[in-house]
Amino acid sequence: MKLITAIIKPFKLDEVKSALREAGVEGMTVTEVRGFGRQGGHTETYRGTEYQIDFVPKVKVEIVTDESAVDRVVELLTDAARSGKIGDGKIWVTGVESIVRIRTGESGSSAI
Amino acid sequence: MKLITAIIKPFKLDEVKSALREAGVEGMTVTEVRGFGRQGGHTETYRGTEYQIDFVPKVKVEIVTDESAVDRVVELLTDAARSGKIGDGKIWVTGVESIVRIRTGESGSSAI
Amino acid sequence: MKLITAIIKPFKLDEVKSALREAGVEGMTVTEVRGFGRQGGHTETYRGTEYQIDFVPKVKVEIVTDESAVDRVVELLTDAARSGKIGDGKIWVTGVESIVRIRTGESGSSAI
Amino acid sequence: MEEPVQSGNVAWVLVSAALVLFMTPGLAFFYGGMDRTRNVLNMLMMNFYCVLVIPVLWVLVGYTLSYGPSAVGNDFIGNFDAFMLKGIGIADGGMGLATIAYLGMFAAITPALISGAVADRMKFSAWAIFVPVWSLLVYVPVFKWVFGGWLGQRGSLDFAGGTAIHVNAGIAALAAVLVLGKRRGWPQEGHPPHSMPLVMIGTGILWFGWFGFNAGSALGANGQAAQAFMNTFLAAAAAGLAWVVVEWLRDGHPTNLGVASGIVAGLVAITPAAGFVSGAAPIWIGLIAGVVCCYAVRLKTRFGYDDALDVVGVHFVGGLVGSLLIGFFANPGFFGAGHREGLFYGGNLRLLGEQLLANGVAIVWSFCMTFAIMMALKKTIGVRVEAEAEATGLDLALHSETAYHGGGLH
Amino acid sequence: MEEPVQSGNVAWVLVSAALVLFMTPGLAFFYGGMDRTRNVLNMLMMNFYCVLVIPVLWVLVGYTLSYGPSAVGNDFIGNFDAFMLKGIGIADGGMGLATIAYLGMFAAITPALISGAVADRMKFSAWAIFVPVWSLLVYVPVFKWVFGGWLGQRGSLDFAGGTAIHVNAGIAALAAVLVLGKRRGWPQEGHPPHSMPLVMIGTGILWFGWFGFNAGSALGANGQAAQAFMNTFLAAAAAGLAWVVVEWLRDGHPTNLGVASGIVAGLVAITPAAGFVSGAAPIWIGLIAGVVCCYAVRLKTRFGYDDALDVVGVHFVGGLVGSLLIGFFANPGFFGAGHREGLFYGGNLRLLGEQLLANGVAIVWSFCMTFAIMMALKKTIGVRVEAEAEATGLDLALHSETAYHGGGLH
Amino acid sequence: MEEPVQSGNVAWVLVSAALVLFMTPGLAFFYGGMDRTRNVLNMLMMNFYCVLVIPVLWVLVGYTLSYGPSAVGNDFIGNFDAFMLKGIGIADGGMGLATIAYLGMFAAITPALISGAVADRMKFSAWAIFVPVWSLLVYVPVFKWVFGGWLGQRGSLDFAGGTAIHVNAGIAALAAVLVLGKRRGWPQEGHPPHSMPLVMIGTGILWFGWFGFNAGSALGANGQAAQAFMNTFLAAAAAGLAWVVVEWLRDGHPTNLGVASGIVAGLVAITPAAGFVSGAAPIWIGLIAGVVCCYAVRLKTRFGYDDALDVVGVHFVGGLVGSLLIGFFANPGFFGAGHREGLFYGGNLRLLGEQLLANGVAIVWSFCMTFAIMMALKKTIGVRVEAEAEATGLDLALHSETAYHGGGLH
Ligand SMILES: Nc1ncnc2c1ncn2[C@@H]1O[C@H](COP(=O)(O)OP(=O)(O)O)[C@@H](O)[C@H]1O
Ligand SMILES: Nc1ncnc2c1ncn2[C@@H]1O[C@H](COP(=O)(O)OP(=O)(O)O)[C@@H](O)[C@H]1O
Ligand SMILES: Nc1ncnc2c1ncn2[C@@H]1O[C@H](COP(=O)(O)OP(=O)(O)O)[C@@H](O)[C@H]1O
Repeated sequence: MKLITAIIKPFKLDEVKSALREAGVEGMTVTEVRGFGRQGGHTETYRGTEYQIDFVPKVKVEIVTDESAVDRVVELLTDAARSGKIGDGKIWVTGVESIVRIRTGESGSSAI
Repeated sequence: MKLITAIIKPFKLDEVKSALREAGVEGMTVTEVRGFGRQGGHTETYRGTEYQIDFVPKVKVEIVTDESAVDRVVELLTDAARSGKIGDGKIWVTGVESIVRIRTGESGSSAI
Repeated sequence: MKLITAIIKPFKLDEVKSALREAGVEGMTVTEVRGFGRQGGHTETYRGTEYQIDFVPKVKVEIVTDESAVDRVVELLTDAARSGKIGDGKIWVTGVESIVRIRTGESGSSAI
Repeated sequence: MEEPVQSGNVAWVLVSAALVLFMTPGLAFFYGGMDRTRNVLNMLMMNFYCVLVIPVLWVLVGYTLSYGPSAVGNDFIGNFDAFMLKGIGIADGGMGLATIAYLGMFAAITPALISGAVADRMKFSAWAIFVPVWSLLVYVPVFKWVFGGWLGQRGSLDFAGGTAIHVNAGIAALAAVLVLGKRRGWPQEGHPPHSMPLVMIGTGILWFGWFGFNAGSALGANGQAAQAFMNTFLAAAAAGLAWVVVEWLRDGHPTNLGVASGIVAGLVAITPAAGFVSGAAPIWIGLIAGVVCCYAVRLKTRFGYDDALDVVGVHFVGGLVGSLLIGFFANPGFFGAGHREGLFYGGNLRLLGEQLLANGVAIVWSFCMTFAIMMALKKTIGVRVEAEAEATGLDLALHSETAYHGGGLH
Repeated sequence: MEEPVQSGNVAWVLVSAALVLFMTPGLAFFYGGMDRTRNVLNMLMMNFYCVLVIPVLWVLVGYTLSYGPSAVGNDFIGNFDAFMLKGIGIADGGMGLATIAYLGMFAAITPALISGAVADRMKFSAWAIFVPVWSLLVYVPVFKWVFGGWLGQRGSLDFAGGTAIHVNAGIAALAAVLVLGKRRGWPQEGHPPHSMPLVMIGTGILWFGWFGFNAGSALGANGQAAQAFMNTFLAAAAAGLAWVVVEWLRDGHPTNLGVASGIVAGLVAITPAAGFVSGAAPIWIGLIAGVVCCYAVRLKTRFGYDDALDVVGVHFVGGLVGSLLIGFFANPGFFGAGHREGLFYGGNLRLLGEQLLANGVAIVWSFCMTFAIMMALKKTIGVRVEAEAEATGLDLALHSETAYHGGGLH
Repeated sequence: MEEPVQSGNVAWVLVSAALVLFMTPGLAFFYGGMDRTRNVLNMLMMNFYCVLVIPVLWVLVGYTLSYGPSAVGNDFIGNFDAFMLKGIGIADGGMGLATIAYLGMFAAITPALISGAVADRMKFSAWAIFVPVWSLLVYVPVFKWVFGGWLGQRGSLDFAGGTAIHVNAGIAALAAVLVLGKRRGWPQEGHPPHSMPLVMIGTGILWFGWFGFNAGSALGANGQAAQAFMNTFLAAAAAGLAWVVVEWLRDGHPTNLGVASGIVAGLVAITPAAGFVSGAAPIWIGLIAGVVCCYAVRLKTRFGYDDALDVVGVHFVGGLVGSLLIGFFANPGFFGAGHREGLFYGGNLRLLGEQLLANGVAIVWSFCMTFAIMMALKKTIGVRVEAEAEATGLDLALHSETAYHGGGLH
């Protein structure tokens, strides 16, 4: 099993969710995060003083999935999350050694 | 070393914490997240219009632990976080290659 | 590729960011989290009743990086995040199997 | 016998003016709480901007054109005789100046009402021009016609601005959003209120301030003020109750936003009637407005106009309901004039007819002029922010600010 | 010599009525801020609901039964002569209507006080019935007895509702939570306030509004009003100071919630006494109430009743303290009647005795009736939400709403 | 002919007093919203503390020393004759007590203004002592000299506290931060406001309350009150407009914090002048103050004093601007005295000279005394929190509280 972690732009979350749902992904966990990257931050101005805000809002999406589905899910994610502008984010994949569904205690693929 | 990641229902956090503490787990990191899964979301109603909220509040608990303790911790977590209703969440385990305690620079098991 | 995860004290974030930026790290993702550890929590008092707050605010910093850079980044992180007091946090490293830049579809090192 | 000015009357008008000033921030919070986090500051600023630019405009020209001495006896519009308050002194014990300040508060909040409709997508530069222009070309004449001008003289009634303010701003909101267009994603994507407590803070302030709005319109601490006060109390309560009951029966849940919306709908509806009805009438007006507006806020999805925070459904519909109900509930006890009884007090259809006429005129004028102003802005500086700004939020794009900076990352 | 009505008096009563209306939202924020995020809207709604249902009930029957013309000369309860304000006009210059509206605000906020005790676990449907029933069966008679009825006639004093409102609602809160039971997990699990700034917004509004509550009870802008105003100012300040000093010495930290609680305790305590004491008395009353209530909020854990936000500790205890201190501090300068001086002004124990009696009667009646109403609700529709709703939050379960929708996920 | 007291005047002073009381919470939210999450409760508490300790101090000794009967005819300071309101009754219809309460509100908010400068680093114990000591040694004498004392008698004008309150507190803020030192990391690290909506709630309350502050200073509901009311309305609007326009042109963005700051700057500037100017003068004063203060808030980075929330730039500078502009705009229509016309009304430089003198005296006294008080505190109990508390937040370290407990972790 693998854990796919995607850092995306917040306003892309709905599209990502729909794309994944249609492709049969039944679960995911999302977190509000802040990203620092090539996109750069922005400035805000309070009483004439500029504040450099380096961290911009992003959303992290985590999906545990069977090895076999990884490529397809990554592709779907890439497509749904792409706006083509800098700061669209990253997707990375890490290995998962085991997984348990708390409610039932099931483990392995059936727990996903 | 392993990283145990659990997605649980927020109101179970206290029980989970107590269970882990009693079992000698001395550290963990928790994050407010939102989950999408079989549990489904809920609707909210504003001025008569229903809004489908697909992402429900969850808490993510991360624990780095020695390989030897993994099974026990997962078991404890599963027990403490279970309410028996859909949406109780998942626990997954991934490998950790190294760990450092910032304060002392210690690494390996003694850094946990 | 590796994923470096650091749990640090919130007020150290600026120093960590500057140190990493100077060292050429071009991206990272940060999350507000709460930590439970040896540091212990604190109490708050409302109408004379003490509330034990076990989870203290921390910031999680995640950096995907080439294997070759891991040691240096961990060292930089350790130095920048250290205050010397209990609760400075941990840094752990896990393996990353692949990474994609959403905007371009690039993968591998060039996607970081 | 000429009575000396009573300090109690001056005190009451001053207090009422302060209360109405407080309503614009209240409205800002009511709307701002319903908005999304990324646009809340733009919403607050659209509202606060009205109390910056309108007061100056009002004392310069608004007052003299609509309510000043020169406007008396003039059916359509006043002249510039009292430009910048020329000739207005304090020898009258302050009543004149107090009244002008009081009416300035009304002038300020009226365009602010429109902000709720154009939320989330209007350029602030366009809004900055729209507000004073709209105030001069729409608010000032309609206000004049209704209070003391030809519509009022014919016999229509508007106590505290049902026609001149709520119907007027409500229909202008419709015209504005027709020019402006829908928000991207609307109506598929919904946006729940980012802070209901902020909505309720706004609601509390609005109700509190509305006592000044309505009871202050008696321009004295007298029987009519007390009656208007009581009516404002009862209509808001009854409308809130009605809205919540409809929700409970229809949707299965009584909601806070329903309470807030019902209260505001009741306040809007009683505004034109507050000094003219008595007894159980305000309760009936409130109940009717609560039910009607609770359904009217759904018209936008049926007809496809994106009135973001329901200015049409609450202010236009509520104001119209209240204004027409005067034709039924007006109690002759409150004025001498012959034909001004409502149908339920032995009157004939004449009063109702006048109410229809006055509102009809206000609607046509306001809709057309607002449409024209918005079109002119659209053709020149543009009225709509860029797609990117709309997606990422107006606060940052237009105001270089973010509403909240919480937590450990700051 | 019959004096013509002074517009200043009408103005002051109208302003005071608006101020008291504003207190209910203020109370909602004070309580709502202390509550947890998942229950805050239920708390706000319990409060706002009171100002929806009670105004209508008050003008229909509440007023005529308790304070209307028919109630005069009647020791126990009025009749229905002034049903729906029948016969109440504005020929008196508005004083009558203004007073009825003003008293309607008191009727509305009194049951709202109880909401703080039953927080986090009461069915909204039960609350929706409880409020009007309690108002009719408990508030109306106690109000009548204390003001103009048999208890007042015997010689007990209550200026602005210490007995009739705070002791009454405070003891009702105790009865209500005894029937309702404890929140799951209480007292082991504590719940710090979800938003202290919201608590402080509520506190600010409450203090501001309380000037209307107390000084308005003079029903005119006169010397007694000014004295009541000054006393309200001083007692709140002194009590806030006292509470914070106790905290600082006892717990090591002066807290904002202590400031807020102390201010409210002082306001409650001065309420019955505001028009009857002078000089340094309000400071003493404030200091005593601040210290006593700061300890009284701990009684709930000792005795095991789950009064979530300390309605008993602050309103019951504070109201009782203030009411009994009248027996000591009442200044005969404020009334002609013979035996109404407090002990410190050369009086005997008679006034203190009357205060004890009046409060005793109010306590017994309110406790028993409230217990009975709650038991009746429990046996019929039930008073408690389901365990799941309690665990996941009342806002979503009962109102289909969530207080905050922040950040990038919306 | 002795006129009987008019209830309208008493009503207006009572309302104004309530409005000014409400301003301190308003100020707390204005400042608290600008602060960071971890320090907001300390900021709220510094403000609320002022309305706990000062009222008691004011009636004990403040009033008798500065404004009481004994202070009349005494150029420098009163005596203790009216200690604890001795001899103050209600036979005058309440005007005396109402006025004392009203002035007590001013005494309370003045030190609160200073809290914005010392934000984020001052020990609360030091603040707890600073406030009453500063009030006695700085506020009371300056207030006395300006109103009825030697400065006022010489001919300087201050309607509602431009010199006595804003210049006084503003320069004290400078002295205080010079002793206190900069926040760690300032000015490199900036801290955007943690909650702009809270700032705007504060702004709304401040403007609302300021009508009481300024128009109430006429101590009656009369022509001067109405003029002061109108001026308060116009100056705030004009200054808000000016600030926003400068921002828009200079920084490219009109901001909410600019609106809020401009409004407050305008309110500050019109305070000394409110009852003395008319016509377009308040608009000019507002425009000038808006522009000047918008630049003045940058002085702190140039000169390196850490005035966290710009008390110097807004209150000192705004107050001074308004006070000096009296020398130009004072309208002789408002008083009989010979030499009190401003330059633009045919006056000579004498009035301007008196304004300069009065402000100069206030500045020197306030700066030196504040510096001395702060140094004394520094040498004894210390004025600054420990580095760790500053880094992790004052709320937890000093008050054992946290402002917000949201989300699923509580
Ligand atoms: N090395 C990295 N490790 C972890 N997260 C990263 C890294 N680089 C970028 N990110 C995340 O991806 C987001 C987008 O990256 P950025 O460099 O701005 O643009 P792009 O995705 O177009 O390359 C960042 O805001 C950050 O959250
Ligand atoms: N494939 C997945 N990857 C990551 N997180 C998941 C996945 N499936 C479920 N989750 C998380 O687990 C939570 C519970 O899952 P759900 O399917 O609703 O019920 P259950 O845990 O009973 O199977 C979800 O809300 C989500 O946060
Ligand atoms: N075993 C663990 N797994 C995950 N996170 C941990 C673990 N132990 C500690 N942490 C995180 O590191 C933070 C600091 O740990 P703590 O034990 O308090 O001090 P120190 O870092 O000095 O050892 C904790 O607040 C928590 O967020």
